[in-house]
Amino acid sequence: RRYVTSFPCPTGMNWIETAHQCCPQCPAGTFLSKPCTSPENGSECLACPAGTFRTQPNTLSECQACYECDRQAFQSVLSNCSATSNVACGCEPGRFRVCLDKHCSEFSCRKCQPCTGRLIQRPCSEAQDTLCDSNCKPDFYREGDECRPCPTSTPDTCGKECQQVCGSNNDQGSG
Amino acid sequence: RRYVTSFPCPTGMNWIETAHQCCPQCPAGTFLSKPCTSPENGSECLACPAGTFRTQPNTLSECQACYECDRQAFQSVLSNCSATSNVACGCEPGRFRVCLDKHCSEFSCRKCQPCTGRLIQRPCSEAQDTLCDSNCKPDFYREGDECRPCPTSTPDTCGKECQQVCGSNNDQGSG
Amino acid sequence: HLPILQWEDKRGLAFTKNNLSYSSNALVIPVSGDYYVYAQVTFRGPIESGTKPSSVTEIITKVTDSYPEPTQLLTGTKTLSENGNGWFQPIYLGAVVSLEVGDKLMVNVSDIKLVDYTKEHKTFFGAFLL
Amino acid sequence: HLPILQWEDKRGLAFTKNNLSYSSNALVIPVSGDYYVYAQVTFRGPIESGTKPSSVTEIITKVTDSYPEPTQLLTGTKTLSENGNGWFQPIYLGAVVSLEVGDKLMVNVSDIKLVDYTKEHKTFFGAFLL
Amino acid sequence: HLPILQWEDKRGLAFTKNNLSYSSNALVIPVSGDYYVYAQVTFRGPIESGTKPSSVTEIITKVTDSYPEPTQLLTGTKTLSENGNGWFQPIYLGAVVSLEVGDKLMVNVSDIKLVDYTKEHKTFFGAFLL
Repeated sequence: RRYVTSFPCPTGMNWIETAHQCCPQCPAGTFLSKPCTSPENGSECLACPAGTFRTQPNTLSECQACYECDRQAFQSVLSNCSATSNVACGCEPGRFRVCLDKHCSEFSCRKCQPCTGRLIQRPCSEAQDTLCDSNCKPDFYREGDECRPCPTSTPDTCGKECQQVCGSNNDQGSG
Repeated sequence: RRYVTSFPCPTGMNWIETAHQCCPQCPAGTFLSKPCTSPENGSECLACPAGTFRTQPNTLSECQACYECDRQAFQSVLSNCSATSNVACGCEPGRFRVCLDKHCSEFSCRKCQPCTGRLIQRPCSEAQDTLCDSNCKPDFYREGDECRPCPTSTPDTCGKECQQVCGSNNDQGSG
Repeated sequence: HLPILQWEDKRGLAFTKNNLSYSSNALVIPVSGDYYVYAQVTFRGPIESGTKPSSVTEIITKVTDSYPEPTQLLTGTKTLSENGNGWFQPIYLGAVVSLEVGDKLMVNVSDIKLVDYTKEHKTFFGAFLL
Repeated sequence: HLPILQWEDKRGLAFTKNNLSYSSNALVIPVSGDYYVYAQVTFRGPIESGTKPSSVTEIITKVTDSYPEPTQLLTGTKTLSENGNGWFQPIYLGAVVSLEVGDKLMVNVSDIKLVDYTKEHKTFFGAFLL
Repeated sequence: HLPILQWEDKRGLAFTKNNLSYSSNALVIPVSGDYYVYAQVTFRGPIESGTKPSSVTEIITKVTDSYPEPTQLLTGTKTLSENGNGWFQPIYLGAVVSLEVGDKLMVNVSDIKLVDYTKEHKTFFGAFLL
């Protein structure tokens, strides 16, 4: 039984079974359309058709199909697929990545939290949600874990917290 | 077209299609490596290779692969796989079986509950969790569905329940 | 052992040919060789009882004259996390196995009451010689 | 009827040969016979809308000149119990069916918006003559 | 890259023939052609740690001398919603792919600790030439 014997080819060349010899690799961005007839003359390489790519020199008979960004899941294209590189996907503005696994090969794009009534410690980015300051902005009082704007006119709905924060400035204010 | 006709063989013998005759069964722990050439002379049987077994006399061409106990799920080996029997798995000490189906062919090993502050009605076993006594041990008072040890010194954190159970013995104890 | 499913082998999409016959709940192998054996069972529930089974299992087994016990060839086991009332769970299994003439192939399930037998394209079973 | 999926038939891992051709969303059968037909659809969601569909369904159907309505060959239906934001659910179907020359095979899904079309190795469809 | 599964290729139901050999965790293709490649991995957990992975993934990949990077052929990704203690999740993949002599087929998984290796009929991998 004949075992697969692939003779070590010099660098830059691969063993082509059908041609039974080593042939030069096709450059990245192309694929092997016709193997070389002898190592001296070159392999016939064609450019990857639109929508496909090869990032490395190769002797493959087709290029890899580009991935697509998941527009319905609010992904955006960071860089388009080219003959030598796959598409790169990120999140639409105002969203950040939530990775599904350690390698983040799959991720969803969640809305950045708005930090209403708080200062922004660290703005939302591709990789992380906005980090809100723990205490409220001036003229905002705390209610539960939310920050509410001080009421402009009727201070009576103003609870203890609200009094403490907003009460003082109402005294000085007109009204 | 010839349909499969398996002539009834005498007990202890099976019809072997390739040999077109009845051959003696190989004993448990072995498999049929070469069928008999005539019912009189015996079948060639080989011992099941390591990691395989046959619990019954047979004329099969290979033995069954042993199962493995799920060590990562805290299963333990009750009895190793032998040529004539599959591995038997149980739970590591301090754990009991939670069957996944009626036949318990799949089960996980959960930690036995510790009955802190209670008497053990029935100890934890392979098949069942520990059964704790419903009321608390002496010197333990009930809080929710837990039994707490009576505080040794400062009885003031001692609520109503605690007073009832622990209060009495403090009076007698050295103050 | 787990209950064995019964199959329709003539009407609709069902058929047997090349001597691969169906009798007493089993496909009977006419010729020794390597077969791609496959089956899908759609489970559905709960059946009013409200008690939800914690898992469903489908097993393709082989029975042979040369051994008194069935051999489990392929198994699909899935725990159920659907809590709502109606749930559906299809399990597909398929692989190449070496079979001898006269071997019988059957499909066992954890609970026959949970099998969706209502449509032939939801639960099916077959094999072909390579 | 349920929406029909469109497929890439030339680029990357996709290919057609032996006259099994792909046109207007269907595989066209060149020669009558028994075919092993298979398809996997990876569903993913939810799409922000928050409303989670209770289930996803994939159906391989056959359209033939000899009958005005499509025939459902294989169906996979799964209820969803994931509540978190992102969920993934692959459904694989495969079986042997008898087909006539000219028959067309298609894949229908319960909701096209939930199909993960982003990577060719997650959602695929094919058939081969036995 | 994701961890690669190792396989038993001789004992029990496992076998290789027609020169399709198994070496260093891969099936080695002896003859160029179209193959139906399939694999099922049963995942189970959690392993006490309580931290439940949000998803499990199985990928059948191809490694070839003609390209320095592995190619992902088939992928099954499922999010997990089971919260109880023990859960099981089988993922089956299968399709026709064009392979060259010398190509190597492997199965990668998201987390090897979650693979149920205890019974040969729950996790399996194979291929056959059409």
